[in-house]
Amino acid sequence: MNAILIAVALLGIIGAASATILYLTGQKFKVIEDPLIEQIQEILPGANCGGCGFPGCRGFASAVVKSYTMDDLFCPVGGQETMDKIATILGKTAPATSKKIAVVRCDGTCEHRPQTSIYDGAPRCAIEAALYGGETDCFFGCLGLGDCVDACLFDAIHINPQTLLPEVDEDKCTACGACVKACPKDIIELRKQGPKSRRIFVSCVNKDKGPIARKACEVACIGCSKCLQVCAFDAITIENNLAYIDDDKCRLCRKCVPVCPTNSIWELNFPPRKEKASESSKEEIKKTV
Amino acid sequence: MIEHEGIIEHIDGNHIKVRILQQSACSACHAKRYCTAADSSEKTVDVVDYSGQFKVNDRVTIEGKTSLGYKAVWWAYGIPLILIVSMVILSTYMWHLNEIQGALLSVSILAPYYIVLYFLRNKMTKIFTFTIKKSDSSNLFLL
Amino acid sequence: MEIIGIIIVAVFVNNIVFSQFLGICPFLGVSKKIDTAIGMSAAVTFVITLSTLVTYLIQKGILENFGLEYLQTITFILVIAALVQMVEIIIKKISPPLYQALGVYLPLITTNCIILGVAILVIQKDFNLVESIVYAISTAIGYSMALLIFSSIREQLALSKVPKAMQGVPIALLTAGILAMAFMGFSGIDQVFK
Amino acid sequence: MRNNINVLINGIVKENPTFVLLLGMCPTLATTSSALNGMSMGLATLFVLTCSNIAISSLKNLIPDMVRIPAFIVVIAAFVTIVEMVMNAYLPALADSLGIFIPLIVVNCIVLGRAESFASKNNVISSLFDGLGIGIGFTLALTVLGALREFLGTGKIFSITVYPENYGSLIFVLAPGAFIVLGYLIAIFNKLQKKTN
Amino acid sequence: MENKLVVSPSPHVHGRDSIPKNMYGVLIALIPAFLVSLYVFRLDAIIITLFSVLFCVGFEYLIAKFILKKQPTITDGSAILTGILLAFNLPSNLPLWILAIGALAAIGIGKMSFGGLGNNIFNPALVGRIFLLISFPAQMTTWPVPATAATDAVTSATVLANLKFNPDNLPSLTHMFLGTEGGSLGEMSALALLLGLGYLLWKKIITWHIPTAILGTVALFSGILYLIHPIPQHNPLIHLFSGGLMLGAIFMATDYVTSPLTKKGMLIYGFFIGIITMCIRLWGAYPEGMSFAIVLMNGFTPLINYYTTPKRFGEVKKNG
Amino acid sequence: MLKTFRIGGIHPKANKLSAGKTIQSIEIPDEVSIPLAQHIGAPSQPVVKKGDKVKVGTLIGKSVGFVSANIHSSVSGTVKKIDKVVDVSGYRRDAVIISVEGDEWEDSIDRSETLINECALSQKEIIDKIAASGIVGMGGATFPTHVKLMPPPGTKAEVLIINGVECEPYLTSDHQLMMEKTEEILIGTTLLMKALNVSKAIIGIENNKKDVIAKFSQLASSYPGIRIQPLEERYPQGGEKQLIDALIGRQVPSGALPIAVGAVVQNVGTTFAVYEAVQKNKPLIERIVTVTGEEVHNPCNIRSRIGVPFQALIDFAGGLPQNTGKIVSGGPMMGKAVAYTDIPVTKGTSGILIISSSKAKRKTPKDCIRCAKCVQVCPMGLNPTLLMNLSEYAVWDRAEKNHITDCIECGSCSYTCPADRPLLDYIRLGKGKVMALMKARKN
Amino acid sequence: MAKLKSTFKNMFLSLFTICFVVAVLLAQVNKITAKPIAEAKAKKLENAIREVVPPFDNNPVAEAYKIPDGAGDSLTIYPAKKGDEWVGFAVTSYSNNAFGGTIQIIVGFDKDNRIVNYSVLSHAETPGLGAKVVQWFKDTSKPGQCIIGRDLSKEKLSVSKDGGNVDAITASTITSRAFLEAVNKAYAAYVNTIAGNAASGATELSKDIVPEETTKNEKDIASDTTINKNDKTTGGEEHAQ
Ligand SMILES: Cc1cc2nc3c(=O)[nH]c(=O)nc-3n(C[C@H](O)[C@H](O)[C@H](O)COP(=O)(O)O)c2cc1C
Ligand SMILES: Cc1cc2nc3c(=O)[nH]c(=O)nc-3n(C[C@H](O)[C@H](O)[C@H](O)COP(=O)(O)O)c2cc1C
Ligand SMILES: Cc1cc2nc3c(=O)[nH]c(=O)nc-3n(C[C@H](O)[C@H](O)[C@H](O)COP(=O)(O)O)c2cc1C
Ligand SMILES: Cc1cc2nc3c(=O)[nH]c(=O)nc-3n(C[C@H](O)[C@H](O)[C@H](O)CO)c2cc1C
Ligand code: SF4
Ligand code: SF4
Ligand code: SF4
Ligand code: SF4
Ligand code: FES
Repeated sequence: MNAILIAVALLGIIGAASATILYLTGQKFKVIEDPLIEQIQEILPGANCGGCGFPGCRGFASAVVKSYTMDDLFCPVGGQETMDKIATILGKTAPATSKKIAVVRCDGTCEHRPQTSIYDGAPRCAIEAALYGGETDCFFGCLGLGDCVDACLFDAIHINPQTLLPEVDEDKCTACGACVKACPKDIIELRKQGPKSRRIFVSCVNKDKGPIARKACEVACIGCSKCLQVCAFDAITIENNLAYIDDDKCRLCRKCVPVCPTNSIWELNFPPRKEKASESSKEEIKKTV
Repeated sequence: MIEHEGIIEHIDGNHIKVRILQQSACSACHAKRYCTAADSSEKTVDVVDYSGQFKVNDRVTIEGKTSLGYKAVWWAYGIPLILIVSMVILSTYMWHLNEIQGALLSVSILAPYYIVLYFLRNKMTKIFTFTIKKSDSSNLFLL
Repeated sequence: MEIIGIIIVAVFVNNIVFSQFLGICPFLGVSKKIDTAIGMSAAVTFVITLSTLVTYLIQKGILENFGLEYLQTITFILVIAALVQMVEIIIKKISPPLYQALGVYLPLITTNCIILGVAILVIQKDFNLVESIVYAISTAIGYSMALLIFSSIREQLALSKVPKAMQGVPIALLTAGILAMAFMGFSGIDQVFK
Repeated sequence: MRNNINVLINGIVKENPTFVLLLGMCPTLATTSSALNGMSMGLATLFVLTCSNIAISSLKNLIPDMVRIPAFIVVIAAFVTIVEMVMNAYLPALADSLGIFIPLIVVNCIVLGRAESFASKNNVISSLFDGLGIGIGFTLALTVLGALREFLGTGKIFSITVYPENYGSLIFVLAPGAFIVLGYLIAIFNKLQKKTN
Repeated sequence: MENKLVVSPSPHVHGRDSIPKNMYGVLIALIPAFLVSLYVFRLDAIIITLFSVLFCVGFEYLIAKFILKKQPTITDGSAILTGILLAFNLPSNLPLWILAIGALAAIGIGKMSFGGLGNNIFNPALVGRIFLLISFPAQMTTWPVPATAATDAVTSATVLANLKFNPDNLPSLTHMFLGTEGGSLGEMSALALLLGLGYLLWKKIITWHIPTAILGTVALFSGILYLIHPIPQHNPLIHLFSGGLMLGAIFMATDYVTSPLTKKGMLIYGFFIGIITMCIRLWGAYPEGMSFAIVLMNGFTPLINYYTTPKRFGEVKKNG
Repeated sequence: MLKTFRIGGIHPKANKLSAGKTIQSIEIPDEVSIPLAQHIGAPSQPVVKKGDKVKVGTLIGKSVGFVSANIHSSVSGTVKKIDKVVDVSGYRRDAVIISVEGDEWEDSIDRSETLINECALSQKEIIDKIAASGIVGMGGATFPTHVKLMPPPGTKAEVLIINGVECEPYLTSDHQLMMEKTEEILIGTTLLMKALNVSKAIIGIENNKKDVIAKFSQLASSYPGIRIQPLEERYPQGGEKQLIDALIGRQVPSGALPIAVGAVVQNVGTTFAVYEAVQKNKPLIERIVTVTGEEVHNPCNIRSRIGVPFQALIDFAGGLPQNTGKIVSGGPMMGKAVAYTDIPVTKGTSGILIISSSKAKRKTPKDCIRCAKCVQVCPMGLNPTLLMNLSEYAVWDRAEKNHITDCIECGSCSYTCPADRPLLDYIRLGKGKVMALMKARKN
Repeated sequence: MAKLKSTFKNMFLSLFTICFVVAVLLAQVNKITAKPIAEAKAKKLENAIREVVPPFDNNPVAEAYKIPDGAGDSLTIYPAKKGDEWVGFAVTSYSNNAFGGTIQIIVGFDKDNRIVNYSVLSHAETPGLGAKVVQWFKDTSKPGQCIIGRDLSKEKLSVSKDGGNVDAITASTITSRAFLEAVNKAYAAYVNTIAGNAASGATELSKDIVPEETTKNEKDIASDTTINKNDKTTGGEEHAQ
């Protein structure tokens, strides 16, 4: 019995002592942390991609909790859905941000854009771009070496082996913008995904004058202003021989698409239009993904 | 140079409290919810800044020389280790104490050490200073 | 000579990682940056030494006196857990800047496995006080060495083309295996010191 | 019940502590020089894990939050000590060969981690299944690893000779073999998991 | 102009140095050592070397093709070299099934698991050798008697084993230098290996740093001991001419992939290989420590690379 | 006694096919395009407009900002338009396009061949004249020369170094210029010495130009303070840091300018241009271009007006060979490959190298075997293989720590690599990123 | 039941209760297992003795005594008797020169100085190599390597590689050498004490040892006998293999 008593005493003392210490530590070290942060971090996708501009999801979580409004704070990966959930937890309202998606604004496939030289350096767009305009006479278009592909954490963008152009997987793209930053030619843009994923945009970034652009690439935007004239909503601007469609103003009426002489305006995910044959070929390209 | 991202939590005159989002070794671990070691904690760091260009909730980067890290490790772990070891050796070979006494003495040497450290705390504050600067809003690391 | 023998054995012949298998989790998980590995090594060395000392004291002073050896595991783990935290509290209380500096440079880790392991081994091996301390420190040095080599190897592997399936832990284990093979070359060296 | 079975399976396959979570690496490497040793270590852990899960989930309301970690440690350490004493008494040879890795179950992240993240939040029955699942996953992994090492090293599995011992590569029952075999096993597991996904 | 112009960043010319050129250069440098082993071990030398090369090349091909699913690059000669160097580190009477295991360890564990040529951390041939040494110590430490010797015993001890366990029974230094004593295939003759070293230096395949550092350290270390206590175990010349020291210092420690990049690093690396080798030789359980020392220092190589930088242009010296 | 630099270096095959070929002039084509960005720094502002008549030497582009240079018309005729033209950068950039009419020079220019030795101008006047004449470094970097002649406060030039090394294989334009215009270069040197207020000048010439060394040595005695120093044949001896090391044994610290060790380096072409500008009032409107290549019929050295398309020079040298695979503006080590033949000659065009298709393509890169050969040859004492890996895997902080910005892009590493790795490609990429990061950090 | 709040009282009580229960529980388990543990330990030694000497009916463990081994340490001798008659001695001996450090053995000699049997008490040799020592030297079918029945007064044991009379374990000369060293040591030490009385300082083995002579000093040496604790679990190294 004696041994048991000593054992109890000893364990009691050590237990109590360590409990006190652990308790004190707990008190002192208690991170003055909102349990909300933890809660929000759970909701976040956990990709730690930095797309929100914070180092990691946790950084974003604490920023959301600390900020008074939720303006300027957006998790592109989780999207509006996540932001709404967060807003409910915090009892705030998330500003409505429509879901965006990466869009490759170049249609310079091998047929459209004849190769005029052979690039033989390290296979990086950034390296090729620093050397010269590229393997074709279009000095603005995609180089096809996939810096954007390497940058994507979500496996959402791939080079199509037939066209040698990158294509975005709509389901996977989180609009984190990594590819936009990676592209040395500023070809990729984050655009509104649009209802039912319908989008209209100019798939070209060539700022050369019409004839030069046209000579380099069949489907180059030549800055002819035809689309600008048919657009009823003032959504199209032309600058440096290049048309641009503002996705805030565009109402997806599709009027500009057929007027483009070079077919450089793309419409995505619309029901097919019968009369235009070339349109369906584009859809086909899209489907080969 | 070591850099850490953080957010300004509190400003009191020139004293700025920055909460650093420490990516602790374990917080990145896929198994952290199985393991209590993953006390992914946030720490606050005090910084003195006279520029007055910062406000609460600013995203900032804390900078300190790498050598500061080594110095901190030295003060917190290096010196006490040496003290303990020398006490063990002294008490055994010089003073011929028995083991229990030797061990007790060696552990208790830490008390005076920490007291000395306490008196040096102003010096410590001077040594371990960090500077902050505004974080580049764009993610330069993705450049 | 005995002491040198203990050192050589703990660092090279029976290296804590490559032949004793203690502290593997942090070894595999944490050691990715060389600078961090150095800081962590120092922290681990201090903690191992201190806790070995204290558990030694408890074992000899209390447990063996009262015939309570069977409480070894439970007391050791409690004491170690408390001790590690206490050191942190003290440093934080005494000099917040120092504490902050540590926090900025060191990742938070808990290497309970190796700390408790060494504390128990010291008792099992029937070491005296000096031998225990020497053993604890040498073990920690062996561990630090392993961490250091490993972090540098990982930095290099991160820049080379390891097959996908092998990346991460598998290649780390393989590397540890080959290093363990190399460390077997030291077997027998301790006999010189007997 | 369905749910409980899921919890069980989960621990064995999807969250296998050895191949997926990579926890408890030390005993995994150290005690698998033979299939029997590996299995024994696994079973010892399984026992502690299940008992502590049960104990903790039934005591969870009696333990205030602030002291939950020390309380858990005490409970776990108690079961570990029991295993230790029983083994020493009735299976001394096995206790010898597992050595300090029996007391070290206390610090195995899996045990405390499960106590903290599962048992302290769920009822006794689920906790039991959780402990069993994770424990069986651990035991299986250790047994497979042990069997493989024993087979490659000595030509035996559970001491049953498969091919003459002289043809075995001794290295597999020694320290380097542990690392190498586990490394390849994890690589294979990764690959298989990728495929099934 | 029909043909399209090629555009690439500078430089537009290349020195025409290539991996095979270096690898086959080493092969040529190994010829003298092979001839000696052929003279000493006759047919066995051919069998072991040939099969070792076959196994290594074969495993590399199979692993690359079927497991890693990438273009096998066996023509670069590195697998052949690994095969030959592995063979040179084995006793000439090793059963072929053990040889196959060794080749699998060398190529599979040592090289391909890391991603193939250039990505490995450890010297593949030595990984293979140590793997075998630990797995099959009996077969790995029984040495056939050289066909040139005039005894009818079937096994013989190496010079180093004698040095360790039987120091009164040593051959003459000349014999060691020319290489007619028992041992692994390729380590027989210091002379032949030195010829190889000359060739490698002449062709600028390797630089002098690593071999010199290793041999110098060993000579210095044992020389100092010899001055203090002149017994055969401390004789620098015996250490230099026996065992795998020369083979290792000239052909294995110098493996590009696994040795440091900078000259300073190479000297440090060589120095420690020398020290560790001598420690194992003098005090360890093994008679020879070269393989262990090299593999261990291979492990330290990334660390050495991290901390030694090449001498930089315009580096401002402190206090200067 | 030959000198050389201390770290790294390689020996590429010299292939000086056009050595000893007298400088020839070619007919001026009907139209020239004179790019407005021919130098490092801000492009010049055009000061002419469509329809303007210009003469040879008329200012057509004015320097903007401190680091920038004037541009003069190299022909007489009418400005056709100011438009974008593909230049050696590989992109379309602004150029003045002039239809050639006759060959009428500005009156102020002295077109005689007479040597003018004396110069009464003050230090400042010389520099102003150099600036006005639009002289930029003709050794390849095209850094505005007058900027180099004004050492920043706190520094003092001690020695002028004239770079007559021409270590690039194939190129012989400097060689031939030195052979034919020896005295002019010596006078130019004296002028530069005066501009810098130094009493010492060293002309460094590689030993493969023994004729030049002999000629210079003979003439130099009458020019006090000028010394001729023969150098070992070794690439990249012409890099200014290497040249300074070779000649005066001082190493320019990392990130610093040559002036930090008291040296200013000028190319012989630049020196000749200085002579012509100061003594003859002639702005920089033409330069010597080597057209060469194994398959070229008539490798030669051509005096070409700025703005003449490459095609004209190539035609003069016998036309583009059938199996042309690559056209390089400059030498094989540092030159830039171009995709078109109608690119205009600029102030920095030292040569046109035509490489046959069999040699145009690189071999496929293999994984690095860590042979350290690139480390051994790097003249800057860097670790190219590490820097490449760090750039490839975007580890910018370590790249910076390992001094990626010190790389002079000499290409020795890529040249040497037995694994055919594109070291410099990636290092250049990393250098750019790190510099951008450092700049962003400063602001 | 609701969760207890984190008040100090609650915490203290809760923790104390847990500690109390655990302590009582462990003490009980200890009480139950203490005896089997001690028995297991004692049995190990007794079995070993029984294995290596001819059948006896005394309690050798109780009659054990220590003698110096000449290297500053001491060896324990367990006399085995049948009735009053001395039938053999079991000697625990060790060598520090084994491959994995120390090897501890127990060897039994009969009246005629012959080795009856041996048992390895602890070792840290390589499994599959040095670890074969447990059986290797017992194989009576291979006289070259078997040491059972050898008369140590006639021959000292050494491995054939060193010119001796015992074939070493394949590729484990070191272990073999160490093992034989331990056997020789055991014999020498035991004979030494006997001879130490007869001819002072003489180390030579005398052939005709009379067992009665030993009984004299048996007492005083046995008086300070404690069974050495070398059967303690070696922990680390051992399982590390
Ligand atoms: C801002 C700036 C200021 C410079 N100032 C000087 C100078 O004062 N003196 C000088 O010799 N070079 C000066 N340089 C030129 C460089 O040292 C160097 O000559 C030029 O970058 C070309 O180098 P390279 O010909 O070796 O390629 C300056 C360059 C820059 C970018
Ligand atoms: C790798 C390398 C090689 C060079 N080689 C030469 C050369 O052969 N001749 C030369 O005049 N300049 C060469 N340069 C340019 C010089 O560094 C330096 O810019 C020039 O001599 C300065 O004179 P400048 O401003 O008059 O051109 C080279 C530069 C580099 C980076
Ligand atoms: C992994 C490994 C374990 C070894 N273990 C032992 C051992 O337990 N006992 C031993 O005597 N030698 C051991 N050796 C040493 C070698 O077998 C050594 O070559 C041998 O002892 C001496 O050779 P010999 O016995 O053929 O004379 C071991 C070697 C290796 C590689
Ligand atoms: C100088 C030199 C030495 C080499 N030494 C070895 C060697 O010791 N072992 C080996 O497997 N390969 C050796 N190789 C070949 C090759 O580098 C080796 O297979 C790579 O380590 C495989 O990635 C050597 C190559 C060279 C050029
Ligand atoms: S495609 Fe671009 S925007 Fe979309 S997820 Fe990938 S990197 Fe981000
Ligand atoms: S879109 Fe940009 S980054 Fe992507 S392949 Fe094209 S050029 Fe490269
Ligand atoms: S290009 Fe740069 S890294 Fe390569 S050798 Fe030249 S200076 Fe060194
Ligand atoms: S020269 Fe090529 S192969 Fe050699 S180290 Fe440099 S990059 Fe690697
Ligand atoms: S079990 Fe994880 S560190 Fe030992």
